[in-house]
Amino acid sequence: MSDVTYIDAIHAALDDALENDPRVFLYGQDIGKFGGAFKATKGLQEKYPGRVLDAPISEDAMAGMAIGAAIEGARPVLEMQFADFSSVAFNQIVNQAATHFYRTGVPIPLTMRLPSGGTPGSGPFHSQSMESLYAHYPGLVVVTPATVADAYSMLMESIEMDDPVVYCEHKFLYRWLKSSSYESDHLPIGKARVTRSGKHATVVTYSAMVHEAVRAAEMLQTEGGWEIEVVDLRSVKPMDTDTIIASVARTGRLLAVGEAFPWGGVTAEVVSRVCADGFHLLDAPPVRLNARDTPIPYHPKLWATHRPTPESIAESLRKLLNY
Amino acid sequence: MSDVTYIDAIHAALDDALENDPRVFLYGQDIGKFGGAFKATKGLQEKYPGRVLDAPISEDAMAGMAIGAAIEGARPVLEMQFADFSSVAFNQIVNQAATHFYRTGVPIPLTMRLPSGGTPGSGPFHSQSMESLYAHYPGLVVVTPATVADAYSMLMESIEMDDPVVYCEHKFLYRWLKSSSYESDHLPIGKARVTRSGKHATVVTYSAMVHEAVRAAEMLQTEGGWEIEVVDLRSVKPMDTDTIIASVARTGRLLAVGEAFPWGGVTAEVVSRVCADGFHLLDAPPVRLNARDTPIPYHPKLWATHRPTPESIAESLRKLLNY
Amino acid sequence: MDTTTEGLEREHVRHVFRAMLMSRVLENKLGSLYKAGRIVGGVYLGKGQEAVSASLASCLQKGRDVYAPLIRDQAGRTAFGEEIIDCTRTYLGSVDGPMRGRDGNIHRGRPAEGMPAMISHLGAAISLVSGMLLAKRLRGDMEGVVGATCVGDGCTSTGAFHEGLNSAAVENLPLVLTVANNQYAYSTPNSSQFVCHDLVDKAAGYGVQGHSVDGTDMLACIAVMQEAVDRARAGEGPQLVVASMLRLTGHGEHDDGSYVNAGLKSSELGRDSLEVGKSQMIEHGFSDAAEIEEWKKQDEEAVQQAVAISQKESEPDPYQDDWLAYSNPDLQNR
Amino acid sequence: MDTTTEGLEREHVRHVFRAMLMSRVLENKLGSLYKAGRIVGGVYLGKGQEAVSASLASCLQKGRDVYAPLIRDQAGRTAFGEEIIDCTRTYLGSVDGPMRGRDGNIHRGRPAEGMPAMISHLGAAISLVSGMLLAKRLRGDMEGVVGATCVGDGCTSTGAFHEGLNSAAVENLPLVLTVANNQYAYSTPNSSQFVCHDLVDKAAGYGVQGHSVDGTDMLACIAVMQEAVDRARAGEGPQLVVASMLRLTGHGEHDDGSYVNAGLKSSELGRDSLEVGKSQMIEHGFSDAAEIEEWKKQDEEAVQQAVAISQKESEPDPYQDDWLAYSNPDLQNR
Ligand SMILES: Cc1ncc(C[n+]2csc(CCOP(=O)(O)OP(=O)(O)O)c2C)c(N)n1
Ligand SMILES: Cc1ncc(C[n+]2csc(CCOP(=O)(O)OP(=O)(O)O)c2C)c(N)n1
Ligand SMILES: [Mg+2]
Ligand SMILES: [Mg+2]
Repeated sequence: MSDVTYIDAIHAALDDALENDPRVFLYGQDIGKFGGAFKATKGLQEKYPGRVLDAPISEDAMAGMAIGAAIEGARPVLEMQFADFSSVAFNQIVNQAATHFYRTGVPIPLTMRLPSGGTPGSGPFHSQSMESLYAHYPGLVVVTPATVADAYSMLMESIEMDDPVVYCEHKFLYRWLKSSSYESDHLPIGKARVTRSGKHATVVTYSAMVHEAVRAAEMLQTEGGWEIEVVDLRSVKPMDTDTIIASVARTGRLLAVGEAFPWGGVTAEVVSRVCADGFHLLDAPPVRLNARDTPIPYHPKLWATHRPTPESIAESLRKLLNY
Repeated sequence: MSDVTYIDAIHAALDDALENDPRVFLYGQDIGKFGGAFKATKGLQEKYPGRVLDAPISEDAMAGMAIGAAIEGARPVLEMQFADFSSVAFNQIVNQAATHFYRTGVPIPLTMRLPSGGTPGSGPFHSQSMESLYAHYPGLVVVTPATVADAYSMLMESIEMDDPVVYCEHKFLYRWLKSSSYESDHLPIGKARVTRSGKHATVVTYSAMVHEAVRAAEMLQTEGGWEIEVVDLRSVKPMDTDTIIASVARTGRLLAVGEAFPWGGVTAEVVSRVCADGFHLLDAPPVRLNARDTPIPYHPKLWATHRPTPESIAESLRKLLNY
Repeated sequence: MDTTTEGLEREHVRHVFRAMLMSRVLENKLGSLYKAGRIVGGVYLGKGQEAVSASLASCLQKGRDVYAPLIRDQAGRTAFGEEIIDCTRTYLGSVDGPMRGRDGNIHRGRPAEGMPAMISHLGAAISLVSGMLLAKRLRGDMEGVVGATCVGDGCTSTGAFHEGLNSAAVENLPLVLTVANNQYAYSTPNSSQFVCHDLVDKAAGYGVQGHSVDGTDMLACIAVMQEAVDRARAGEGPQLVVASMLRLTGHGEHDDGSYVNAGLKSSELGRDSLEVGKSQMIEHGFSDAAEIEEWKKQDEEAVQQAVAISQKESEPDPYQDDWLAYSNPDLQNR
Repeated sequence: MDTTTEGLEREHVRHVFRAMLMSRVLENKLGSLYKAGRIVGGVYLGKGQEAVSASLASCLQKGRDVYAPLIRDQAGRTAFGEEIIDCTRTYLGSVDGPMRGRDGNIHRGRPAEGMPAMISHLGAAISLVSGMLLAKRLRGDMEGVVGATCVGDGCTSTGAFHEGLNSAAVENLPLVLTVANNQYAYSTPNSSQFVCHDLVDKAAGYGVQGHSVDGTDMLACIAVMQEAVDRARAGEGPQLVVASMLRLTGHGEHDDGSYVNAGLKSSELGRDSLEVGKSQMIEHGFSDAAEIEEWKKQDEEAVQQAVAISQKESEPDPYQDDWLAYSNPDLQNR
């Protein structure tokens, strides 16, 4: 296979899931003939007639429809045009989908795709990272693939799961991230991956920030021979505490990095877990690096310093290493 | 003044705010002649004609209306019938209210009252604690009064603030919590309070859990002479890191307690801040105690063990003290 | 009234009335148990709305159709085939109820049997039912299927109502959406909820068929519901039925409903559909007073028995409960 | 066409047409800057919808009324009195624009001057404008005030549309809600968005007055908008105006709109409202070809100048920006 991108992987997974399982169908705005705002579903309506449905601009009803279909045993894959618009579907997701199995014993095999994260010029309403909101609610699985192979395998696995999955796909990676194939190491959802091994400090992160963290690690390698381990969470709920703690056991130092807003969220959860179970392993205070405490700015100049960058991650690591 | 309850304090604050400032008005379902589901607005429509408006069952529009009114300089106080229903208004709150000042320079002096938290028999959709969701979004202030005096003074202060405030009032405290007056120590929003001083461990908590934590502290006092300090956050965004760290400096041990779901949220934020800034003060791993990782059950027998209790807090403290 | 009986099947009418009667008997019992402090959670009753509720559900077939009851649909639940014990177990906090103590009372459901378990957020079931229908269509299992739910006047103000009905219309789904216009949403009168002339005027805006009916008139309700369900079954798409009546009780049993307008109470809207139904049963020879009295006795006994069984059963035990929010236990607490 | 000019004031018509023309000139420039890679963010144009947009805003008075433009409302912005430089500064990423680089392009606004800054979530402005009107009423400042916004056909499917319009109707607010029915929402044709016969059929369901107009006919638009705004001002409550036309461009400049039905393009709906307006100006003696040509030149110069100024200005500097999400800086980063 020649170069495949992250969005290709998503497209291929949708194609294969439709092919493999007649219960799978896709629902979302402009996903039919048009192939979706990001072309994740291009050609699929023609290939699978009647199974790729265009939705009205009704995120609440879209989610409700998908949940109802899931109750009946279908495997809906719901596309939000942007993660940010899932705020309109929020009630259905956290109150209807998340609680259903607990209340009734009937699972909701729903996958909701959220095109997430910032890109230059997208602004406050087309850039959000909403994983922490959904992960807060019991009953939801929240995954955040960072690689082409994970984009494929985790989407396949999400669709196969009986529980509702919020699949956060990063828009910045769509066409930027390339690989030679979708072939993965077959890690299941719930397992983190050590993307880069090291011994001086651990960066725990996920989604697009994995790549920024690796760059920061490379900078520090060049700069001072520091060996930074990078752990890719892959899924934020469930969160693979064991792999994180094992890494901190090797390095003694933790930096949790995320692109979301700084109050609460994934990085706070990571730090809290490490402190509860791996406190004795820490040689320095565990720290966090998130986006700034403002909405996501539209101008690329502002945006580029709103989120963590290789430079700001490296700077945080320097402080951590010098503690 | 004879016995006043937490809900009396809310009522009095609304009354006084309407009296003091002609820009204040109330908007919500059944809040007019009926006085609201919890009677927080009883008699106010008669007293302030035209300024206490019944809303249709349209939480999204209710929030949008209140935001629009705030843009025009009014000071709306929006009542959600239950916090849980704010999920329908979620988009307007986090995307319209929270971002407005940053984007335009025009502040949104909106107060949204969320009757929050569990009571026996209320079930998954009338018991939620949503402070962490709102606190995640930059631009919002999120307050969680635990006492009668705070219920009054923080509501007054919320209404006076130019920035949007999510005022989480705990339903369990409404009639259960009594005091001789609303008179407070005049701590401003943004300052935590040491509710009970101690030297062996710090419990950082907020809202109804302050009272459960104090009970747990009393149990441990009786049981082993342990002196447990209880810090009431009062507001979760802004969070008063200084007061928390000062307490941990005295005790060396931290337990963060919350009634919300266990993934992320206030307690993770507390632990992360203490670790970042007060790591060297800690004599034991900082720990959290939250509700269980399921929706909030309706049956009182299940509910009573879903949230933290004095017993479970005491048990967490025992482990912490014995570390 | 002769025209209204035309086309109505005797067994159908008797089925509706029996469900209405059973509902009233059961709800009266729930009301007294509530006053006696024996109920876990809140009590919301359908008094006055039995005709609408039962007639809608009576046109559905359990095992094939979908019925999503809301808070005032005890009569519809019974007509659809829910067992009385499912109700008493839930209200009395038995762990053997369909929600095992995890959710309460009006929220009970059996989604695997075509009866979803409502969440509190008004309007949320409309798209959910539509989705269930969509799935049936996708798997080729749609022949003659109908999905129905009943909401209140207040619910028509929700975005969920709007998005749900519109989406169902776009997909031409066999959804029967009934609005029980009982003139109030909690304490809020219709005048603060909407200003359209008649709620059925909304139908045209969605491109769906609208039906109006006097919700206190049992036979009229049966006729209209049957028509709406038949049309949906025949592929004519969503049907909006607006039935008018008064809520003959507080919003919940904690509420005395003292804000309800006295003029409305004494108007035609304030008629008790059960009383009207009883007269119609007798007048049109569907039953007679003695048989109805006998039914009532049977119902009282059945309710008494269900209550007795439920009260003897265990409460949920937090130390026995599996506390699983995921069907895959490996996902729990992680 | 004589009847349509009745009651139209010469200056009003000229004002509308000039705004339409300026909008087209400006948007053409934005389009070429986009192609040249000079624009920061996305470009969404109002080509074809100028008549609806400008005629609505032309009936409003800045400083008193509220006007909430949406993504295809350059003409309305200009008619309402927004300066061209506000536009070019935002698109070209100048820190001196009204949003200081924090939000982009079509999201710009000046809420303190009665022009809210839209968020992306469709329908969200309807209740916002209503709230602004409510506040004016509460402080006794409502006399003759109107609030207006324009949404698309796709937006009518949102819960926010429904809740917003219904709430405004219940409060009898002077809201003019215009639907620019351009037949598509992004790639989605109306047939997948709604199945009502005509969007104006929704009016009755909200109890508001409905108006229909050919959105390609400038004079008809002016007449209808003036009537709707007058009625709202007179206290008759919300007005729903449905204007039909075709989007004469892609959804955004990144989109070629190749999915748009060819038959529609060649139908009356596909007429260019600016061309129609030009003929009407000349035919009815509101202007002549020479004057229009002169206006166009002036506009081109003004746009060129605004672009030149904006391009010389600084980009936002993250190290100078105060990064404040709160008006009270003490609340920041805490
Ligand atoms: C989204 C939402 N907002 C508020 C509530 C609180 N609430 C429960 S029932 C009710 C009134 C419902 O009125 P209506 O729809 O007319 O039904 P009725 O009670 O009259 O049968 C309200 C406001 C809710 N359940 N959901
Ligand atoms: C709630 C919400 N969902 C999805 C979108 C993405 N989106 C932006 S514009 C658009 C199409 C809008 O169509 P329409 O309302 O007809 O306006 P038009 O673009 O035709 O002027 C969509 C789906 C959005 N902005 N908001
Ligand atoms: Mg009602
Ligand atoms: Mg459109």
